[in-house]
Amino acid sequence: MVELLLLPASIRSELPFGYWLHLLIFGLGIITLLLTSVIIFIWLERRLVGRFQLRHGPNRAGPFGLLQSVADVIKILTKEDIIPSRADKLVFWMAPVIAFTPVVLMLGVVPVADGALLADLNIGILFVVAISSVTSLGVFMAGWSSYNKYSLLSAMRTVAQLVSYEMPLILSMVGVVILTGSLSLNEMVKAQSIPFILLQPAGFFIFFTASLAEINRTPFDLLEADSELVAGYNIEYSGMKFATFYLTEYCEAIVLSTLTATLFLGGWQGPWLPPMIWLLLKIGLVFCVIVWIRATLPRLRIDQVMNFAWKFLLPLAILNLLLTSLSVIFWPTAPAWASGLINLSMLAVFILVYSKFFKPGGKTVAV
Amino acid sequence: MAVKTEPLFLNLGPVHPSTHGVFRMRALVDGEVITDIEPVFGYLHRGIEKLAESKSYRQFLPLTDRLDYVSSMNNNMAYVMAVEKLAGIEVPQRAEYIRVIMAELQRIIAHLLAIGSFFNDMGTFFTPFFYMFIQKEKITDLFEMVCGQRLLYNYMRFGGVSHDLPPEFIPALTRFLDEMPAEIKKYERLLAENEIVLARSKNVGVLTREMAVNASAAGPVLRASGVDWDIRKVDPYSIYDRFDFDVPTGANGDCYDRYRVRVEELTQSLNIIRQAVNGLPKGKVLNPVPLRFRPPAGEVYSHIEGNKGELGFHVISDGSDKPYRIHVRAPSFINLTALKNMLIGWKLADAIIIFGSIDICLGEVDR
Amino acid sequence: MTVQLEYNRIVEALPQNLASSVIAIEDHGLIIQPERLTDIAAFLKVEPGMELDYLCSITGVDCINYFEIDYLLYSIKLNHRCTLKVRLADKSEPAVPSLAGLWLGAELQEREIFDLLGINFSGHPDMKRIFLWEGFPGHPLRKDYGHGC
Amino acid sequence: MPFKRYGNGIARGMAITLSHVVKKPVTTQYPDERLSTSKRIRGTELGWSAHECSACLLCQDSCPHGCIEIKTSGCRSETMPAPCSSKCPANVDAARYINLLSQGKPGEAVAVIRERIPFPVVCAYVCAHPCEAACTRGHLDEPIAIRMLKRYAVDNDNGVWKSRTAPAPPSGKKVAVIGSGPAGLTAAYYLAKKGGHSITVFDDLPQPGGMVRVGIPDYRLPKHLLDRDIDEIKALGVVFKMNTSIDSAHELLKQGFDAVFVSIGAHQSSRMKVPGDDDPRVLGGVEFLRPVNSGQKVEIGKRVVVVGGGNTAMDAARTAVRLGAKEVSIVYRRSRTEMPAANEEIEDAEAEGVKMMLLANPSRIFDDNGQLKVECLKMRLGAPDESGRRKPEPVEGSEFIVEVDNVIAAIGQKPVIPKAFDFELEWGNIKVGSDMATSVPGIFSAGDCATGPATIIEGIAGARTAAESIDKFLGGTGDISEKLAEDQSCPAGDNASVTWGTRPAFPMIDITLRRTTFEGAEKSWDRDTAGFETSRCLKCGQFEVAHYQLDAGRCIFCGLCVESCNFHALFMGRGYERTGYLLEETVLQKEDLAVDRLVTPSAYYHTELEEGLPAQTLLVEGKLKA
Repeated sequence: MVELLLLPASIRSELPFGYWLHLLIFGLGIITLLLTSVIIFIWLERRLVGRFQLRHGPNRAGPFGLLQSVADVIKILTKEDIIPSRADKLVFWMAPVIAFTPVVLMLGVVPVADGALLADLNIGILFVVAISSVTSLGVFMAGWSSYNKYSLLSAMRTVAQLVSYEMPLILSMVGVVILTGSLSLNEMVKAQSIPFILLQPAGFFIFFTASLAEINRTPFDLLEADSELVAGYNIEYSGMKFATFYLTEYCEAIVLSTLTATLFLGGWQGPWLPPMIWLLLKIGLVFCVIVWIRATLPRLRIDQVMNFAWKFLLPLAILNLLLTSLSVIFWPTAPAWASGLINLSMLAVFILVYSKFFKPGGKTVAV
Repeated sequence: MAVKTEPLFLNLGPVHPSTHGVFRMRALVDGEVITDIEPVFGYLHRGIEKLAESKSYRQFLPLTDRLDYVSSMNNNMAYVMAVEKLAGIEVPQRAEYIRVIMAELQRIIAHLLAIGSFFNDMGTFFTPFFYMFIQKEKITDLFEMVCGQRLLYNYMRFGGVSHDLPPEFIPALTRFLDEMPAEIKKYERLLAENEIVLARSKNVGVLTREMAVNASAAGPVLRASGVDWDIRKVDPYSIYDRFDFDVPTGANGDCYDRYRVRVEELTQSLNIIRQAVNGLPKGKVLNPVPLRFRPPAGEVYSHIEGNKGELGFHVISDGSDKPYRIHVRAPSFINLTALKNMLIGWKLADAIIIFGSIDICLGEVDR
Repeated sequence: MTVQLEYNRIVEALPQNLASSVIAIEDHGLIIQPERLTDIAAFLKVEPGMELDYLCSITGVDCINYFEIDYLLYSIKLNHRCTLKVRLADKSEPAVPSLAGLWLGAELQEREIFDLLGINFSGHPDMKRIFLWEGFPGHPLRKDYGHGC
Repeated sequence: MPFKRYGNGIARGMAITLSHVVKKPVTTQYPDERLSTSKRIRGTELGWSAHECSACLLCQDSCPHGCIEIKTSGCRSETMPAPCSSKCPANVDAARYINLLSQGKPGEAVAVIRERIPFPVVCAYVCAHPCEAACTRGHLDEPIAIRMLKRYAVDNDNGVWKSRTAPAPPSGKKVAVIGSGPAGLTAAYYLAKKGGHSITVFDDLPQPGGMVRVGIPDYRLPKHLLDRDIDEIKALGVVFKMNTSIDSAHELLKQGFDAVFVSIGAHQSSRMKVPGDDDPRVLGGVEFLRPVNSGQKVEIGKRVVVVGGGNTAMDAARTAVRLGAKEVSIVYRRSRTEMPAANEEIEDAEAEGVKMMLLANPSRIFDDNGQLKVECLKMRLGAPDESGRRKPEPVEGSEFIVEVDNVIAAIGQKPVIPKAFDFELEWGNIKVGSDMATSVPGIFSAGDCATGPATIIEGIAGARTAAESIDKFLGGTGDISEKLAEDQSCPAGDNASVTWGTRPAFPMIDITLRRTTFEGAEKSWDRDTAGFETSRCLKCGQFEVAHYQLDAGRCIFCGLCVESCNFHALFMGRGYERTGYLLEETVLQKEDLAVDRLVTPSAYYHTELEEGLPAQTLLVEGKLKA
């Protein structure tokens, strides 16, 4: 199976029913991989957060508590499925599906090895950007249809936040596109003899921060802010539907980690080990950083989140784009260290300038 | 074009992760902004003041534990001091020192919990809370050593304390005192200067000096507003006049100052405990008083600096073996007076941390 | 130490029209006429030398023949305290002027006394029950309520 | 106060969390591990011992939630002395006579007292009542007024005990008793009655009674009441040789007495040992009281200072008031709570106008142009010493001068033992063994001369022991016990709950009369008051506990019941989180508690509990340390 996955697409397509076989193998592979890795990553997150907090984390079910997530899945599947009587039932039903599907689709354009991917779209990155926005629709539907004030507030926050952070996210991707000269993810990975994080540190920073907001992770986890909105948009969900949302969240985290690894960390590239292992390691690393941030930082307030997106990340992303374009046009032969340094110093200067205007706290609104 | 809007009634509590018990706020929100708020009390009302009238002075002792259940020692102390003042009971010197040690340890516990849950309200995923809880557990172990209980200690008695310190206590306490300053430094470095914390809590929920005094605020809330008013200093009770310590005060009266005042008070409490341990005399710890003694008719108001503010017991005796009336000046309750003024105009997320920074205990609010 | 203000001094400092409303001086407080409570408190709050600007605690007591309300006042600046007491002989419809206009801190405490003792504070912005629900029969801290437990 | 600045913001915080990944995780301990780590004084188990429970109901009363239910059934099968009788030096069974009094039988009650002492009347009026200090009710609110109940009994005595006893046949042995105080007469009484020996009592005072006669003023014990008790002894044929001074006990042995009992008391006041205490206007306490009580006319000045805080000081002060002194003050170096005198004595003295000058001590007495002056130093209570009692320390430069006409030093007495007695002494007292034998065979001693100044009841108790020893020495059985009264009864439902109420006041005669005459100051209770007082008795050790139940569903393990138990019948186990709240599981018999679940006894505030626990529980110490 694994060998089949790693075969170049050209060989596979020569097999009988090659096209359908390819789709079947990769479709099954992605879903299996995603679902199992969600289980493992949930376990990983809980263990890791535990260690950050000087705890053990789950350690009773199975070796090292590995079966804890399995037990949770069984528990959650056997829970009663409750629908609030005044909920908009159709939307309530559809929301989890709409939220979950695009996340799986995004993985279709990510290569696990050279050419080993479901569909090597030449507009791969555009596909990712386009499809990822659909998730927020599902979240909004869930929050709106639940007929709950907390989830409504959460839904409103979702829309505001996700729309705002799409901008810097896409603009930071454009920097990579300019460097690669292609929209295909496979080409991007292949272009990274030096990982783009070194060439585009500012771009990485913007992408990573914005993706934290996209996947609702600390410090931008406003829509499920448990201390304010109790559980956010999924407050009225239970049973399998809740599980789907839970799954969506973790899949999003994994997908965004994968994209980060692909765009900035060199994807499957790496010496000695097989490419797929490299990719998995990099995904794991990014995920650990996300967990680390979650274990440390408090969350921002909604207006601060918006300010951060529009007044900090967006200008920075535009500046980054400008600088990258200029350097590609006027100094295409620049050595890697020079362009990396220029990018980094731009980031530093921008943060320094911005911090001059940083005012803690907030203002009351006259009522 | 004017958008037709409508204010939203949001019911925070009584079952909500951030209301620290069963407090309830009926908030009127305009989007995220709170335009009006009405605190609703009474979900934990047990009529303790009425119960006192049907119990002997001694039988009421365990009930004082249940006022502010994270500061049983302080409640015990305030009550026994009031009754001792009423009946003219003398307390052995050793018992006075033990009481001070216990009261200050209890203050550390309560402040650690206050700070930890303040950060939780702000959105950190339990990390500071767990760091503080580990230290809190160590103090709880110390308490368990002296009185056998871990939450509701019922340790103090009229005329002293119920048990003498076991021989293991002082070495264990010294060990704790040695490691605690480094721990406090750790908490501070973890989040005290964190930009997000500053952004969330500085200049948020400002309680001006005039308003704090006018609203009868007490304890850290009052001191954060810049009023140098600590009962331990201005009206030294027990043996507090023998110790050298500072009264930390804030300047702005915002959430950040309230949090920092508590942290500084941890250090001061450690200071007091260290001095008390060094000066701990030998001798008996209890001047026995009859179980159903009859204080002379009269009334007395006795107060201590509880961890949430001035904790006073107004005990009125008619010369019988049961108190005629006991009124508790509950700092948690009275500190909530200014809540409405502090919240209006702030966003929902601010409301949570402003409420958290006041640090109430519902057992004491509703009594 | 927080010094107990001498009640004679207070009475001397009060202007003539207020001093006449002092009923008695007891060990535990200055007993004044309920009608003049607000005036006296407002006077003591700002009078130099008194400046009792902090309302610490309000206790309501059912003394069988009358209700008594004790107001404990501090001066943060001068570090002294005094207790004002009013006695309400009318047990059927007890009422006393509210201090909530002077001190915000009186608001919740007066509501508590209203709830548990049934004393009405006239002029209070939001006089309703606080711990018990609307429609709760009786006022528990009254001595004639129930028979204990 | 500005807050400390740390800087570094987010980066520092991230570094700290990262550094914790490699640290050893902290975890809560599970119950089994916990058992061996931390001692638990109060756990979730209540232990109860039927063997030690006296059914006094204190635990039931102290429970804030009323979770404890005790049911009794009839009289206790194994005897358990109530603290009032076990703390009485002579072991007078106070619990039993209070029980009989409550049934309206004062005659029987006197008989119970008579079983142990021959001075029921004296003790009823002036006993120092150590029983009341031990009374379990005193632990609850105020002790039962045992002495006052005794007084009610003797005032209403019908002499029923006389018909239940008969003197022993003559043994032919002769015993000399030197000193006719309570100790001497007690020995004489028992030796004559139970041993059948012929007794001769010698005393250099004109009338028998010793210190009781010459030391205790009439207003406390009218002399005719003392004679009531002494008449019973005289009726046994004891020969009294008054006004006879004995120089040597050895002489008496040579004169043909088979044994000698020495109880010459402590009749000399200690001196103050300050400059000027040899002034003739400075009197000793007992030297002042003796002539007054012997009926002589004594002059006393207008202003009198009494030094000391004991009962003698109170007697001297109150006597001085009655003799016409206008201003009587007591100077005592500690505070009032430390005064050794009985509290009611102090209160009576104050009521009669005696002033208390506490925390003061005379430093010098001098004559200023014929005016006697006392210079006193103010004292303060210093740091507590090892015993926890705060030591008085003089305050420098706090001297003040009191003008007086007389000073009475009532700071203690000591015995005067003639040289020719030739006994081994100890602290100035006659050295006696536990059987009250002196260093000379055949000579026994008890009372104040053997113990130092003490109470009547202690003298009587010592004399009882001596009487047993003398009887054995003379070849008798040494058994002086008697059974004169019926047993107590334990009606069902009698011990359902504690009777509420304070101790009734002691009736006194009019205060002006008290200040001028030596008439008995205190009056007897009437029947109803005495009846009420008997109902306050908790009847500890009287009932058999049939049923002890804890409502564990409501118990909050505050530990108040355990602390209130005077008999160590209750204790907390240190079990952790027991799953079931079945009654049978939570109230355990002491023996049922596994050894390792018991607390170390030292952790209790009752330090004496260590002795009270069965031997097996002491193993705990070793196990916990391991």
